[in-house]
Amino acid sequence: MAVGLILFGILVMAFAMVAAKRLSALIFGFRAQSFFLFMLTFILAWRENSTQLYIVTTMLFAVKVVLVPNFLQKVARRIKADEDLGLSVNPTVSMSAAVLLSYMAYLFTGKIVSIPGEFENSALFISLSATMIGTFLMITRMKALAQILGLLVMENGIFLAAASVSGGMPFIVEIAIFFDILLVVIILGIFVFKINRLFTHIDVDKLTELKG
Amino acid sequence: MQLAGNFGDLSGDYLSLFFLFTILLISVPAAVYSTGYMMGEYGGKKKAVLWALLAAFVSSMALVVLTANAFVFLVAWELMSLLSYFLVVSDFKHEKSVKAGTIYIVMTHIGTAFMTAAFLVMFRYSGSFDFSALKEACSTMPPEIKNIVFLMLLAGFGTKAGLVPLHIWLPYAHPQAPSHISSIMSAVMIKTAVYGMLRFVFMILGIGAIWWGNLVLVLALVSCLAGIMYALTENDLKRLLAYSSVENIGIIMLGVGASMVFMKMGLPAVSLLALCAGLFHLINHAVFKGLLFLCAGSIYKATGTRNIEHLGGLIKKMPVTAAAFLAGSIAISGLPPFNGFVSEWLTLQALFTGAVNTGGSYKIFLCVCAALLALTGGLAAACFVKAFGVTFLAVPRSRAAERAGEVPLSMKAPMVFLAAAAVLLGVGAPSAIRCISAVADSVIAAPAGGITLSASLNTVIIASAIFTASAAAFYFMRPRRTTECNTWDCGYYKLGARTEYSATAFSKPLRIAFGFFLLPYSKTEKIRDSFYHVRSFKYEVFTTPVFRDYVYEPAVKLVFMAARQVKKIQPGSIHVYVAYIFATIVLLVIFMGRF
Amino acid sequence: MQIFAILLIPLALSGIAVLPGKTRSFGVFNAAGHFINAVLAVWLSLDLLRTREAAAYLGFFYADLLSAFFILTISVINFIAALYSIGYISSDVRDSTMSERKAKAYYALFNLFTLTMLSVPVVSNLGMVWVAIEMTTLVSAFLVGFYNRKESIEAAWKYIIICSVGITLALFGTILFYYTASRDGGVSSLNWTDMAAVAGDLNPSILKVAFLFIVVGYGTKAGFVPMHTWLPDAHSQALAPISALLSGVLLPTAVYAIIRFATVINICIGTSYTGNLFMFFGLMSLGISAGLVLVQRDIKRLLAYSSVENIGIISIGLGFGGTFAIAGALFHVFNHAAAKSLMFFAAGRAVKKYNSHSIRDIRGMISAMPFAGTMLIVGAFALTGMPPFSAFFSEIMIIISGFTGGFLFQSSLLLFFMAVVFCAMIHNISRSVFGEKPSGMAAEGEPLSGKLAFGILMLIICTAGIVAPGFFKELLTAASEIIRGA
Amino acid sequence: MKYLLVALQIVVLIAVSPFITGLIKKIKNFIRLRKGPGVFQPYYDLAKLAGKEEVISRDTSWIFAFAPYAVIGSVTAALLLVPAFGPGISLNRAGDLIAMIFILAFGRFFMALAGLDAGSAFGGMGSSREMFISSLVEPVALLSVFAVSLNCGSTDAQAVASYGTFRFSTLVATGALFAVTIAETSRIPVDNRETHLELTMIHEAMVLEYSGRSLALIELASHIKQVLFFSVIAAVAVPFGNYAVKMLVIAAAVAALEVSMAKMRLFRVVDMMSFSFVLSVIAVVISAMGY
Repeated sequence: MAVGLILFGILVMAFAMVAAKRLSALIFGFRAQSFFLFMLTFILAWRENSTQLYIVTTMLFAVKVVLVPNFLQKVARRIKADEDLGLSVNPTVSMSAAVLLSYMAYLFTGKIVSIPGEFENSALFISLSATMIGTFLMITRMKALAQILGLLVMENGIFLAAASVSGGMPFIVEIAIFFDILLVVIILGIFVFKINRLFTHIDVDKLTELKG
Repeated sequence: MQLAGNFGDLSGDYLSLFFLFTILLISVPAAVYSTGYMMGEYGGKKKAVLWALLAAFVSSMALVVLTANAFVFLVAWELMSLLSYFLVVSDFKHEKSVKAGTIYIVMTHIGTAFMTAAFLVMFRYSGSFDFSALKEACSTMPPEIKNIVFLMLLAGFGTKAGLVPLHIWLPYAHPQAPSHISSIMSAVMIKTAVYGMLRFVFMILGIGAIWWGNLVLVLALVSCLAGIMYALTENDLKRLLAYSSVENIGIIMLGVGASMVFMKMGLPAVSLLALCAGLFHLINHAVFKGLLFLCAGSIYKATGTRNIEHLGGLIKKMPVTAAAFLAGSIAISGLPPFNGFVSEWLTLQALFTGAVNTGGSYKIFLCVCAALLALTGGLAAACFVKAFGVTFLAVPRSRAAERAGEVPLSMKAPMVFLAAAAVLLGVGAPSAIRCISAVADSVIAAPAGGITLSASLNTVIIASAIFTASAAAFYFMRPRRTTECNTWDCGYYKLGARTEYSATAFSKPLRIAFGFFLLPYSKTEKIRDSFYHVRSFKYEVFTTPVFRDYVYEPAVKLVFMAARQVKKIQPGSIHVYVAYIFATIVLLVIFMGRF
Repeated sequence: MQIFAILLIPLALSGIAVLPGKTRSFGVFNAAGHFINAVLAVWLSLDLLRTREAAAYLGFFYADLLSAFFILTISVINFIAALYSIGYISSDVRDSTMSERKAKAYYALFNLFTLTMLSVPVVSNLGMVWVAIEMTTLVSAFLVGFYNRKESIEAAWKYIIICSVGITLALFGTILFYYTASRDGGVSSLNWTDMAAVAGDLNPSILKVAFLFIVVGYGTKAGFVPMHTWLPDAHSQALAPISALLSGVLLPTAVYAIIRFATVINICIGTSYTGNLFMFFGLMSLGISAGLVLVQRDIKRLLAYSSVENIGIISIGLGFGGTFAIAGALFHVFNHAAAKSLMFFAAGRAVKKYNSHSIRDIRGMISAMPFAGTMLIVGAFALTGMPPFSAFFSEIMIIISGFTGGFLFQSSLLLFFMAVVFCAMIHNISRSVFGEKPSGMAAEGEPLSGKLAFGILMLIICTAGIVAPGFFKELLTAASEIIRGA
Repeated sequence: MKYLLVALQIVVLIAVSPFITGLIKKIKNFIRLRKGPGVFQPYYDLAKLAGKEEVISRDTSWIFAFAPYAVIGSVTAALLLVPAFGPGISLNRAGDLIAMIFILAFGRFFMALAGLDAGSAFGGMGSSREMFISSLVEPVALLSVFAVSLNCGSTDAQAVASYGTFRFSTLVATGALFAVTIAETSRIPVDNRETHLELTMIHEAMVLEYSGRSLALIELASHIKQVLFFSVIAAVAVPFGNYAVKMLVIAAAVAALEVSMAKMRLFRVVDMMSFSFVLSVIAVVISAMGY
């Protein structure tokens, strides 16, 4: 039951991020989603009572709930990015699209993969929804920071799949992936700085010098 | 992992040797010629590169005709194209050369793609690239596959040979290459395509249906006529010669196509005769076209121009070149007793014998073929009267032509050699035909007894008759007293280069008569001092190259248009790019069952 | 044990790079290090060929003959790129396009980049393969955005974002693999050797879906159309030696990852599913890139699209299946790497000399820089598969298997698109190489290191098809046997 | 013996050839109700020209001087191949009717070059038109020869001449051959030898620069060519009846045609030749049908 609620929370947060119009809301949404994810993994770790999963849970908390959102906020403050996300699709349409995507994810898990087991099925559904919504955010939000967040939402979705469906990946892989996410965010942050310095904005939609 | 087959095998049959002989017959004089031609034209380093390329080019051609393995054939073929490309663009500072090279290599490569496909379809049945294995496999091939293979081979070899409508590269590439290279390319390289046709269609694939021959015949006729008509209206000497190569390839393929038809009709003797005619014309064309290109090179070297409208009177300045060019012109116009005559005569004989032995519509078709070949011959004579007359006779039309001087011995000697070969192949035709019929015999299994002709030909008698009659006339009517005077001027006092008949004017009747194909148009430009007084008047006449304007250019335009549309998929927006990935995965998942 | 040395040498070199010292001398040192690496790679291949057994270390590092082939290709190209870098970087430093400090950073990043690439084929864990590939993106992003110009930063951004999206999907695919392996196969492991052992028990429909994610995910990195979009941007903006590495070896590295997954699936459900997908993406890449090469005006983007095209050919070769086709595809990986490096090196010189990327501006290279110009035109022919250059042989291997395998339609399309690309390539490159050089431009030779790099590549290109050493042929055959799952 | 006969035939035909020209002129004048010159006038003309001093343009080369000999040589050589006086009197080993067409082209080639040699616009115009018309005539000539020869299965003049049965196709082909003869002998309606009007002349424009002995040679050559073509029709295509009578009939027909028609515009010749071409195709068709 608790697990179901948490999964629901992850999905709701994904929707909330689609509805978000401001950067801080987006970052908050991500933090909250990560927190739900943390709770889920914690429950899983507690159930299986595995040390490795506890370590993963801790890292999740550290990286996704604390470090990354803080870093992004810091970047946003440093470059004095305005709060606007550069929505190319307004929130209402975005929400409808997100619902549609979730429905597709639902169909996909039900029909194509057909994994037995209530929890695994819904976890896969939620994780796919989150992944697709993350992609959707990346496609429709014009600002560089929003794209980073979209990517992170995708990663969250994948992590959910990894954590629940497979009952946790091999430990070293998990660690490497966390390390990797941290690195991605930092490097992307550096590039956001560079973009801001060279272009005096972070509107990546206007980065169309290279084409054809 | 290993390809089956013997890659080192060489084929030493008569066909290979015949082609090897032809290659060497032209390449060696051309190489000698190049020593003089390149002198002062290129620097030492570049000369060395050109020499190396030339040697490699000739070797690759030799490998093409000698190998007994289709894979090695393909490699050698590509090498030949590649090396000749570099030779074509050797005057790389000119935009034109680069363009010519591109057109050449592009056309050739498309042809090679067809060839490759044909080889691989055959390979599918044989599992080996050896000629013998391929031949065996082809006997078990279903007829419809055979048809496809034949069409692909025809497209592949036709491109290299310059069969209309695949001839488009010839008038670009041949003029732009250095003359000794144009000579080799036009005289022998395009012949390797005929070798390919004989080797792969006749000997390996086997003639599958009579329409193969008909198709080749029709293409050959179109090549003959289109080639010579373009040559007639051309004023750039080397382009003229290139178009004339299209015509002559047509004549060769006429023999080859007729041979295919007769073979399928069950007339092996006539088939042999037709093939003989084709092969004989092949070596003849090699000789005189090689010669003519070398002469054109000498003219270019001496005057710096290839436009015959700027030449004239060179016969007095360059007597040896003129004589050599005259020999080439007579030969290429198919006039006795030179070699071109014999092979054209043989082709006509083959068509005639075929017509005698067949009935109904084929009789008429073959007769019309012969008539059109005669038309080609007549037009070729007109074309080379123009080429020789305007270039060498009368008064020089430019300063460059006035100042021209004879070329050095290293350039003269090869020309004289090839001119002598042209005479020898003509006068010694009976022996030459015997040799060639042995070659043709190795291609098609014909009944014993060699070729049979419906009429005999002895060029020695003709030659001696002409010679005796001329000499007798000379003896009795030799001029005793002559007076030198100006050309009759109708009372106009300023006769000179400007009042001479120009090349454009010479070809005008034909341009008008064949206007339905050449689509001529003209541009005039008047500069007036006043309404009544025109200070200068410029008149230019052009013909429309229909194949270029109505086939190739639209096709190329279409391809570029499509490519530009494709370019739009990359608009530069990262959001679109991410959407692509998203859409791809979604679509793939939806259509997963299809894979 | 060579594996450790192969990984440690670049690591050490990247450490040494940041130490004080002259850039030029470090460049030489660097090249020497990579030379040793290449020799080690040959040694490793010979070792593995002798024992015919995969070498596993610590349960984490793993090398079979397929890995050995990739290690060999990567390290050879690394060495040549390192060699070429000497002259390239010192000329940049000389005309102060690059500060001494940046040059050091370059070498450090260069070595990190090679390290990440080399670590892809030597780990047995598919999760670690994922991590390594992601790392290649992150490290090379700095090399793409190295000049800190607007375009290069834009390219770097697109590069990271698009590749990260792709790679995230690949992770999802990996998880699905892991899921079915642990549930149906009963092995809680991401080692493909373990998975391959139980491949028969795995759930086919999950594998199929998983493979879609893998193909799209790693395909993004490999440059399959339509996920290739980052590729022309990144390749055109990176430094010339890095462009060569990106195009020549980074893309095949991603293909390597796909191959590892495909092997497992091939054992489970046969080769037709993966084969069809490979052919689909191959033909798509080939067709689209053919058009793009034709109308491209930027010489480095042109080469980048040509990489897409060649990845397409490789993919089609993998799709045709059969030892001969797969060996051809692997051979093409090698040939493409060599020819493309040659082209990028030459194009890099041209871009520097003419100070423009545009084919319209780059004219008469053969007069302005005879050596590089000759290399560029010869490279163009080598790349598009003209004999006697090696790419011809690999391409013909693929086409032959296509025809004999009954893929007549696909092979015909392959031939057609290859012809189009050939035409497009020669059409564009010949105009740059030939013609009149801009007035007032002085002719310029090639530095020794460049000449050496070009010379080695030329040697490889000219001889690999005709007189490849026996061990190399064996390596290809053995590697393709591994891919087929035999 | 045969060779002696052939040699005799050539000598006789050459000797008679100017007479035919004179005869045609006489018949024309007779139809026009004029007196006109005598039938031997061409001989007088030749003799007069042969005795005259030559005037040669200083822009010319050896081609100009050589061309008349080439022409006379080629027509004489062509004459070898025609069994005029009866079957058997020709050098059948030397060639056939096809070869004859090509041999004649040899002389024409040099004549056309000579026309260009002096650098006069007239000569060039003449050469251009001559080559234009001859290239159109060539296919018709060849096809009619084919049509005539198809029945007996050989293009050898001898074999054709000795082919006994009359075939309808031969008659049709003879019509085409007659058109060829008209064109080749520069007769109205293709050309007009009696005028030197620059707009119309073809053959005369080409030889405009010639004088004296060279001109005599060229004149003689055209007389011989005329005899040659008449003989082809008389002896080969219609191998019945008396040779001399046939020659007279042909001469009369040519004369009648010349008188009754006006010269065609240059580009109308194309139509005439296409018509003749169709005629010879019809001959082939008829022959294919077995008539």
